[in-house]
Amino acid sequence: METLLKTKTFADAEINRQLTTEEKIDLLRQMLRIRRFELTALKQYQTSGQMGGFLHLYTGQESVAVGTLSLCGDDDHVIAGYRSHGNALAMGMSMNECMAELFGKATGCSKGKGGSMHFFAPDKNYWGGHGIVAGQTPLGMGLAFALKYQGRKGCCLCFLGDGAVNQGVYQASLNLASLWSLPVIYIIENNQYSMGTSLERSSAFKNCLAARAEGYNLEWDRINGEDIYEVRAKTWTAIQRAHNESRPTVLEINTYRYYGHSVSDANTKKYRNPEEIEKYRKFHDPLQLWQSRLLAEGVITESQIGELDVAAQAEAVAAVQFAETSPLPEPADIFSDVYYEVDEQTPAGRTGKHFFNE
Amino acid sequence: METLLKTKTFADAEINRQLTTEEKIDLLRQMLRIRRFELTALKQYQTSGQMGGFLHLYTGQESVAVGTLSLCGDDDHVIAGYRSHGNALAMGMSMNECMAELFGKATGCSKGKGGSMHFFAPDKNYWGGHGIVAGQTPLGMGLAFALKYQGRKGCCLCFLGDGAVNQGVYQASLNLASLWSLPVIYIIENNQYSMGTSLERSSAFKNCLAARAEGYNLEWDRINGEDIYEVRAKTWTAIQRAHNESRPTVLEINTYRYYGHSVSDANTKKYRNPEEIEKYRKFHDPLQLWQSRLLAEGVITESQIGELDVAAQAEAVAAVQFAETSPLPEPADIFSDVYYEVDEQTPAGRTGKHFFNE
Amino acid sequence: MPKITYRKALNDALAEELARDENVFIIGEEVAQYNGAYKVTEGLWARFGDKRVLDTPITEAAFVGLGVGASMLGLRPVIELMFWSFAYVAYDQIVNNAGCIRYMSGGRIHCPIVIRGPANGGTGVGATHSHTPESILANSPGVKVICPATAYDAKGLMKSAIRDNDPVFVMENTLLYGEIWEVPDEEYLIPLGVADVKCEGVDISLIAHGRAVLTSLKAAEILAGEHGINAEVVDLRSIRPLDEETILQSVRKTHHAVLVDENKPFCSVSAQIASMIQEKAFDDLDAPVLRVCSLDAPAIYSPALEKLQLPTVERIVEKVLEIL
Amino acid sequence: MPKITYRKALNDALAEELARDENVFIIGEEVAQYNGAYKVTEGLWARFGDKRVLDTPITEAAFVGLGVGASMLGLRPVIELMFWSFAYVAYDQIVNNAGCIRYMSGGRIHCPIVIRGPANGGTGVGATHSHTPESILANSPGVKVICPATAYDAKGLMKSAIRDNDPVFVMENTLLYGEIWEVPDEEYLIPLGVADVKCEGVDISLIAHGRAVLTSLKAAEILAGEHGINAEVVDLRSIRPLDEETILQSVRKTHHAVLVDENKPFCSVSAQIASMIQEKAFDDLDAPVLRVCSLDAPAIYSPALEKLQLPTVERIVEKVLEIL
Ligand SMILES: Cc1ncc(C[n+]2csc(CCOP(=O)(O)OP(=O)(O)O)c2C)c(N)n1
Ligand SMILES: Cc1ncc(C[n+]2csc(CCOP(=O)(O)OP(=O)(O)O)c2C)c(N)n1
Ligand SMILES: [Mg+2]
Ligand SMILES: [Mg+2]
Repeated sequence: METLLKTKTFADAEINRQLTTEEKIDLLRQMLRIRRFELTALKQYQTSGQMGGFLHLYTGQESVAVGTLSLCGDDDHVIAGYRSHGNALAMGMSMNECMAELFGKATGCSKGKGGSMHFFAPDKNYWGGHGIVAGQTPLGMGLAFALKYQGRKGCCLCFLGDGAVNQGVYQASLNLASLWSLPVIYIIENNQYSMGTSLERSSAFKNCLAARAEGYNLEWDRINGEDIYEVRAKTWTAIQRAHNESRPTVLEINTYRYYGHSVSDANTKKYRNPEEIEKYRKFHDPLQLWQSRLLAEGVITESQIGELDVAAQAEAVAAVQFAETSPLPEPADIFSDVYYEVDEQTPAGRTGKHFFNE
Repeated sequence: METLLKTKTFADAEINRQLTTEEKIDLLRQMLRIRRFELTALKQYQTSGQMGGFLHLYTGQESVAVGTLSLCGDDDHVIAGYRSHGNALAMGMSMNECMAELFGKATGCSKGKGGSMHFFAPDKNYWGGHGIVAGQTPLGMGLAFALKYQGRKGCCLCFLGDGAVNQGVYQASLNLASLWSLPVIYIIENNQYSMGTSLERSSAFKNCLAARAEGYNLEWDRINGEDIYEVRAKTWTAIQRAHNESRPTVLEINTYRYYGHSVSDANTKKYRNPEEIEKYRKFHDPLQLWQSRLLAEGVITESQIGELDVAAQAEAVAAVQFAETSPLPEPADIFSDVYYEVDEQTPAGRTGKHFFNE
Repeated sequence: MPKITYRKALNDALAEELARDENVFIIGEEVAQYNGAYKVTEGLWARFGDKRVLDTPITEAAFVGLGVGASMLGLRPVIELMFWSFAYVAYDQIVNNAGCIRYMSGGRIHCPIVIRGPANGGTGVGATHSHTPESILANSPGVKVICPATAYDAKGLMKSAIRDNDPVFVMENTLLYGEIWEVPDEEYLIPLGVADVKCEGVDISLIAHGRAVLTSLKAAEILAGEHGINAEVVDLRSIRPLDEETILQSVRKTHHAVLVDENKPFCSVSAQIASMIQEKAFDDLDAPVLRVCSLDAPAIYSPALEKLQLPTVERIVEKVLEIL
Repeated sequence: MPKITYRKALNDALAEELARDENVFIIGEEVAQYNGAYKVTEGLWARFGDKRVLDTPITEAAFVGLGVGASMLGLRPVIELMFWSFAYVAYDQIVNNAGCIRYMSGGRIHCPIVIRGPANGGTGVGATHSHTPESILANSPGVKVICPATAYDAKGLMKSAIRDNDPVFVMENTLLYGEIWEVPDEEYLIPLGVADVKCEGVDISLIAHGRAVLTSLKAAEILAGEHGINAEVVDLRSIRPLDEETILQSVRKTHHAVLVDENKPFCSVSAQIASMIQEKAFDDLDAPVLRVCSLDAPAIYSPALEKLQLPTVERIVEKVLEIL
């Protein structure tokens, strides 16, 4: 595990030296919660018969969400793609509302209307969960625009995948974000695959994906995602740049997903050889690495780790219980949350016909 | 006119040294034809009452179309945006069919159906004329793809403006062109404005627009467009790369448009100061520069130049005559050229209802 | 009452709402320093400055998406598309982001944006620039679509659109920008979802939206003058929400309807309305509901022919005579 | 006759056309090495190789545009959209480039492309992934749109689509990929623009396309079994070109029609057809033409509720009983 040694320098970064013991442990807690949530969701997907559609698991990438989002202040906002349960939980969403959403229940964060790809918690500065690849990238810029417009000191962290970087709207957004100096940070979670397509088969680039930012006169950096210290140190630089200079940054964080693209990805061991997956699980697992680190630092004991894990697992199990026993939306609910004005029964909402089945 | 001196080296480029006297004169002839066509079209727009919509003049940019397209071999193809009369004429289209198109006549290159932005001559390897900014950029890549697929030695020159480079589909096309190694050459005609917006107000970049190609691992170059020798020399390198290595290139050619964005651009002297326009007309006019050059080389005489200009003007006047006396399309023609199968009255074209007014 | 152009009415609406609510801002290509390609935003940049009126690069997907994102934090963007035809470059942002985000978030987000610009044929700009996407956009529940036909309506509807808390798409018309109507000085609003009977009649209902309303009014004159037919002209004004009651009332009175629509016919707004009328006023109809749409081909450039491609007075009169 | 899945029928059609014409090639996300997200292209890369079956990056606008460009030089691209919902990212390429280029070039160019992929709700993938854009695309003259409901139709129509010289958009359905029908071994083609009476009847015409045809067939059984109503089920198969004759013949026989449509109702395919029927068979109708569409909201995720959002057998039966 030489990685840990190599990144000693990031442990010394100011933003990491400030971490209290409790905060360090909390980083582990969050990562464990994400992992347990995802594994539990997977099991439920396969057995409960109550989930539909896709389930894009975040396992293997936990340090990215937890590391970056641990830096968010009161007015920092987050938006992501569809592999985003990790972001959702790290932003403070409860397992209950997330699991219930997967079950399509009325108690879900989106009342069962969004599903796995569309978790939202605006009250916690979390703006989704977006299913169209790169569709969130101009929206993230819009959040940043609003912060600047309103004179608020904050930024938007906008996550996207390595496969999303070729979608035109992302690149168009880089230009506008740079031109208008918007406090947005694009975080490319480079897990090396977009579905069954390896990075090399989807992108032409020199150096790395983030380096395309050069062409838009943007700052960028590349991060070894397995090390939460490095994630935090470099992301913090970008956040400072956004807060103080209102300048955007592109970060590329190398990471890996352990499972298939979605649960139905039967090919996951065809386009990646099992040794590759094994290597990551064994030598680059962000949870393992962080645990070892905390042990080495003497910040935590083995048994404390065990307790955290048990607690995370218990929380996930309770969330399943919550989801199972929650009610489904009513058929009439199909027609709510379409129009604000209709929902609020304002004069505008009561004027003219909005729905056309009859 | 120190430009000419500076670019001595391009006169010596192999591809330029090969030019015969007649070929050099022909470059001037083509530029004069474009200029005369455009000025005549402008006058007709203002006086004939028969043209509609937009008219984006190419005056000032003649050396770009003429220089680049003078290099096209039998299987090199061209596609462009909406400021493309210059490309059309340089690809061998007749003034008659072009002027008639502007008049909306049945004898127009597109039978009066396309208009100023939509000239086409597939038989001359000219694929339009496209009105949606950057809409032609993936199509150009498709032409290049087809050439490669069919094992033909050729390439596609795809023109776009400096304002078009931020449109997502262009950037997405750069990635795919590089990834698939397609023989396409993107030629950015950088006339420094997109409508009333200067380059700096529309694009964030380092170095220049073409340099964004770096991010896609693509070759690129920058060209002083007023010098046709430089245009030819550097474009030839790109064409060779396309022909021999099937690799794409991005070229940025600096140039200038003398008139407004379109005829109705009343602001043209507001967003650019008149001195700037004057400076270009006086010191950087590609026709003037090329004429001086040819005179200096002893290739042509003043009176020969005058004759060429008179001929070009006469051709344009005759084209107006042709357009004026040509018939309009018939009302029934509105319904032809919608479906190939219907036009050809194949079984497919005779099956089911295709049009829904009745 | 003062008479002003459709353009000025829109400009006044924008200026009033910019002044009223500092969350309102305008973005689009050439809207600021250039005063708008069609001068609808004239003077607004000078008056409200860089913060409130912003020129964008040519990158509709990015700036429409930016607007959606900004609206989530409480801003009220008014986004100009130089032509509604360019919406096709930002279609995902319009339908999925603006149109679905409220639903997918279970109502936790709303998206108070306005997208506006001209959507019409008839100006010799060819097929790519002459789309009329009101039908295809109004197909999506979650969005609102309005098509003002007069300066008065344009101003009152635009102001309501900006204050509305759902995404509203305002389809203007370059052929109308320079036309003049009476518009009061006092502030007024026109609610979305209320049709307007532009001319009363008893023999037949001509139902239209946008510029087709004006063509219908001309047809009504000819019907009255030359054929003794007393036509009622119903202006939908708002496509979604739709004022079905006013349509049905008219048809129940006249027992005949011809729909006039600058859309291409297949699945157009008039198809929806014809379908609705026959369903809800079946027994009131003395004849089939007929439609006059644009001739069913991409927009032809040739200026002379393009005039014939849009619904003409002659075609309307002819259709009416088919059933009366 | 051998029984195969809808998926296999499509796969066979693609394989046969790839083998028949070397200008045919397939591009799309995951179509080659991964064998297709829904396995429609299974085995084609292995059999036809890198030149004929190509994986693309996630960049629909670029590769649809590439297909259009390539078709202009005589190739015949078959472009997979993993979901038709992703068409919105390439909408300009689809409508303006594919749909208008023939017209704007005065017929000097044609564009023989096929764009295919699933377009349906009902699989718990939420609003952004459940669009059914047949209505909005068929609004554009210049394009063709087909919606096969069975394996037999899927194969025959797909082969015709690939041989057609105009842009054809094939809307498949993920809920049908695994369903089985009889499909002959011998080659056959089904022309575009010919509807199919899937079940004859005399009391009412159920007119549908895509999976709604199967729902209608089930409704017809219940109508026969429980209500003594003998329903005819007309499968449009092709939306544009449209077989109006078969529709009208059926309605002239039954005098009643209920249209079933997985589109959202506003300006949907069924609106067009209802409008057409009342226009052309006004005197044959004994009751208004009614419609059963998806419930008019973005697609809900909740799997239990999504089933109710699509047209159900119950809703069809209910509508029929309203007019019979
Ligand atoms: C516009 C669009 N095209 C295609 C898809 C289907 N799709 C969903 S995720 C995905 C792969 C994305 O890969 P990447 O960006 O690397 O993210 P990761 O899944 O690795 O997190 C694809 C092709 C989509 N949702 N949207
Ligand atoms: C998608 C789209 N957006 C906007 C326009 C309107 N428009 C036409 S040309 C143009 C400016 C383009 O500038 P540039 O690319 O520099 O080309 P130039 O006119 O200088 O040749 C604009 C905004 C359009 N045609 N298409
Ligand atoms: Mg990835
Ligand atoms: Mg320019």
